[in-house]
Amino acid sequence: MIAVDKLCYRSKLRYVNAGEKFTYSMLTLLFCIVSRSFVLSGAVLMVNTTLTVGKGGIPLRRYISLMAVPSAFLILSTLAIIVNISKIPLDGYALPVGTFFITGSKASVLFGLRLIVTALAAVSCLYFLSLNTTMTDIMSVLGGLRCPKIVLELMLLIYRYIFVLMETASAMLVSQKARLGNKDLKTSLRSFGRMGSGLLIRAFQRSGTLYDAMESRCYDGRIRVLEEQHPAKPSEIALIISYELVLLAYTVWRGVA
Amino acid sequence: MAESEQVSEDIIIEAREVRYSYEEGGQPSLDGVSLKIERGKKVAFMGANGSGKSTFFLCCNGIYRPDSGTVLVAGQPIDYSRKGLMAVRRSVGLVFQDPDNQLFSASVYQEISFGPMNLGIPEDEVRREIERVMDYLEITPFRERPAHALSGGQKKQVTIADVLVMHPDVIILDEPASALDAKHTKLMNQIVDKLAKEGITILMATHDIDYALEWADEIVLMHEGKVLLQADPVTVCESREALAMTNQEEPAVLKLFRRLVERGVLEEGLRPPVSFGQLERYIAEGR
Amino acid sequence: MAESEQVSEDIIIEAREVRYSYEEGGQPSLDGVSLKIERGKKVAFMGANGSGKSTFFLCCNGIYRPDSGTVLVAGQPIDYSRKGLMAVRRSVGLVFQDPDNQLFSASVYQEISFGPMNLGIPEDEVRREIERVMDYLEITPFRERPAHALSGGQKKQVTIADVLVMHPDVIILDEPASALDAKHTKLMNQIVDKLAKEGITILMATHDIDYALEWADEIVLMHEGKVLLQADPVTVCESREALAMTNQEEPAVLKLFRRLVERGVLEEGLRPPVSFGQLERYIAEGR
Amino acid sequence: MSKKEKILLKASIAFALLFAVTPAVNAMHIMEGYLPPSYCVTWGVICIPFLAAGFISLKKRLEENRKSITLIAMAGAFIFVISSLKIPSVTGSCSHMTGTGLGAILFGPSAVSILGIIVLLFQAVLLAHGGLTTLGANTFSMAVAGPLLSFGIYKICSRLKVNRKVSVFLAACLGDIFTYCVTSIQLALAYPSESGGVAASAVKFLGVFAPTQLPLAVIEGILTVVIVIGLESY
Repeated sequence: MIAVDKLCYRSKLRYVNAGEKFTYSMLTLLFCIVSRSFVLSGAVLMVNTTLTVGKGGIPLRRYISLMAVPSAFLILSTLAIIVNISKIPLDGYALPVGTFFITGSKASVLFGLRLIVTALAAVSCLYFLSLNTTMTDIMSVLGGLRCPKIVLELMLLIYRYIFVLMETASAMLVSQKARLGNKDLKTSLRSFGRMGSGLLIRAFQRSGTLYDAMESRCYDGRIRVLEEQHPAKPSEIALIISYELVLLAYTVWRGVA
Repeated sequence: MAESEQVSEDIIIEAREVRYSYEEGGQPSLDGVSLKIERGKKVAFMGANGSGKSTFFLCCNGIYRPDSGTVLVAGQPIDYSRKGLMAVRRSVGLVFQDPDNQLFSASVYQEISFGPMNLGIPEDEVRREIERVMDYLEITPFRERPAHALSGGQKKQVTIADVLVMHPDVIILDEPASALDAKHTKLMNQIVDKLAKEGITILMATHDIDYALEWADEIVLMHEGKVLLQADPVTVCESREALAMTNQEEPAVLKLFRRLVERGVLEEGLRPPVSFGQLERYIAEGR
Repeated sequence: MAESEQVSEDIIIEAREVRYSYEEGGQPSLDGVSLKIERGKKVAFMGANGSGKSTFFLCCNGIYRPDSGTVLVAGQPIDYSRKGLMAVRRSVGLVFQDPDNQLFSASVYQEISFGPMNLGIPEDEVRREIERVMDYLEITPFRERPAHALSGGQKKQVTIADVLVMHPDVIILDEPASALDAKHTKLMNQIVDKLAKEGITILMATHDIDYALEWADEIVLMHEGKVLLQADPVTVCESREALAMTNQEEPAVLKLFRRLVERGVLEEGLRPPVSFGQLERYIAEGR
Repeated sequence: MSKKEKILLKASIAFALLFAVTPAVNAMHIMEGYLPPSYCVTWGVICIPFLAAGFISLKKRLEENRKSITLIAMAGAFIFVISSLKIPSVTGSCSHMTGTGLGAILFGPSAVSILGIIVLLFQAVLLAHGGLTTLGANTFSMAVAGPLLSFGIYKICSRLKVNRKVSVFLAACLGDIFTYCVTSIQLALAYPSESGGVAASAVKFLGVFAPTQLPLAVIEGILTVVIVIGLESY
């Protein structure tokens, strides 16, 4: 139902220690946005693609289509950055429109391109995490990072019930469709809205039964659960540290230069 | 040539090599389904969960569009334009297994009016139709209650009303008796019989082989996205290999009949009984 | 006096005039339920939806507190203090009808660990127990999958594991086979038999009277918040008035048996059969 | 309308066409890696008081009634689902509700801040809508600013006895537009224009997103009305 979620359970890197994967992706992400360099971002993009597609076994076509998810935002925002409307043409390009120019400087075009590469590299870090780590594992890492317990418990329940409600919602939409509920825009909007209220009512009904079910297993206001453990491997840790050190060195060197 | 055309006029639903996967390149949910359903028949669809019954049903009224192959309704390939779909969905009504996934309105009345209102039928007529269908399906006693406060069986009645009010040629029921109590199972069976008598073609998914044997004109046995067997109930229920493949038990009545024949209590060559009443006569008379 | 005390030691669950309404002053859901369940028995609860089965189950482990009357577990009235409830809930495990209302975690492992962790059992031991129960209930092949990717039958297996891992004395199953296909119904029945063999008392709500007749040691027939009849399956199934009142059909095997006796094919005075196998022997031998 | 604005309008129509061919539209979540580190941190810090307030009210609610944990979780799952489903749209492109107004009206702005950050985290990880480094900025626009405005409008309207449908519509629609304005300003602050600075940049961002966001805001308003009114009939 949710492509990323489905794929991550099949990833060959799924059982690599979640803490390792989390640290790796977060540090790499950090260096990407701090350094904003073509070289570093390009390298990160390549390494992450290799890891996720090559090692993790996520099909390349799926990976590319997932990478395209934020493309609308990326294109529009970057255009907004590199396109100016001014009376004076800038040094990058300039299209005269009446007495004005649609124009941009070389520096800003370069800046925009760098931003695109940086953002894509950053997205690849996010995907490395989410395509190879299950949400349950990510939550247990957050638990280790002292995320408040109530928030974690809510996350645990929300994650589970996203799928239950999603199934109900799509079934309701199908059943509306089967009764011509998508005849025109007006009908579609009304159908969608009514599905929304029906769904919420159903969700609230479920919440009561769920609580009873938890109580009947001795729930006392605190969700305590165990995870399966996948211990970190020293060799992997060493590899991650050296990789991140290289990124750090490059970032510092560029900052100084 | 002329003959085949004549026959096809009586075929209300036909599938030709229908293939469908939920994910591109994923495991096919329907893996080349071909079958023909004659108008006015009562057809039971059997097979394990995940064998493709529900997916096939959703192809029958154009909710899913096959990756390849064709579905024909009343001899015409489904036209997937907006207008074409409207026509198909009007003619093929779908009742879902879990009423909670079908009912979304606050009131029973509102719920039933949804379909006909979308058909653009004048309000007066819709009102009349709703009254008629509520009466017909014995919904009137609880019509004032909010939909979420109904019992499972009552919800089921409403889901059928939802569809029936649109005057479909075909009604597809996905496990209508699952999770119902004895009273509502009986009522549901009565309703289904009533519909069948009016000449509506009924496709029903069920796990209850005893019921299918007695009720159906034909059983379609599905297995891993394919039609394993389509035949009259007795033939299907006697194909023990096919049943074993789909993890289906032999119907109790046939099993007892077979054992009695094996033991020599009943003669060989008798027509297999579809109900215990029939078996009882055999035993009483064959004594 | 001494005798009644001795007997009561074998009574694992007892209800005395239990009354419960969901709304204060509203229609009572339980209207004076009194019954005794002996330790180690397999008890089927039957009756229409809304007859009070599920409400009664929720009273058995203290989720609902009766408005009046008493529920006793292992001879002790339920103590509704925090500590008392923990003890009762440990001893009486509840498996809900819809697994989506019971499974709160996406991970099967987390889900099963919930109960024992609440009991304060040391982590190592919990882990060992989880492995044991996963193996016992054949969950291991799909243990790595998230709850939302499990089939209905698999979810059901996990809900039973949830409860079994706490080593309950009683397991209450609310319609365990509803909406399952043939394969999973069979598996569920096997699991239930396995549990019963270990001496766990099993209370099961079911609408399948044929199954109840064959499986149960005792049937409790509920009607409008009361116990209409509690007796061995044959007695209940032969009480045609009680069955009619609760809209229950007579089991197919008993109906055929009765008809054959009436027609004189079988002698009178035979012990009513609970399975077709038994009936078959009667017919073959009585020939 | 000045000439500059006219050109801007034309340009944005051109962008919109380009936009119509892109597969998924989740334009109002700032994507992963798009903000400089200092802005990521700043927006995160700005959210803290709101999140803390939400956290405290949540905790209080749970202490009063433990049973509300599953209820609140269902509300969170509901917001996620309703905002991740494709909604019917005019252009045929696929777009989503933000759910900010709906959440604020149904559950109040304080609960929505915590639920909002959880939902945004799930959206980032599971759908790549938004990102982890931009979580702070997105939380501010979608889980704090938008819901607060929606809730304010809703309260003011009900005090002024405005028709319910109208007040729900205004709350959701304006909440959505406000979210989009805040996001544009967040982007403009990080990327001021070479000619004209932050203000000019904000106009540009508002311009490029307007063709999709304005119709979407209207649709969001309509859907929220249908849902809220629908709930009242239960």
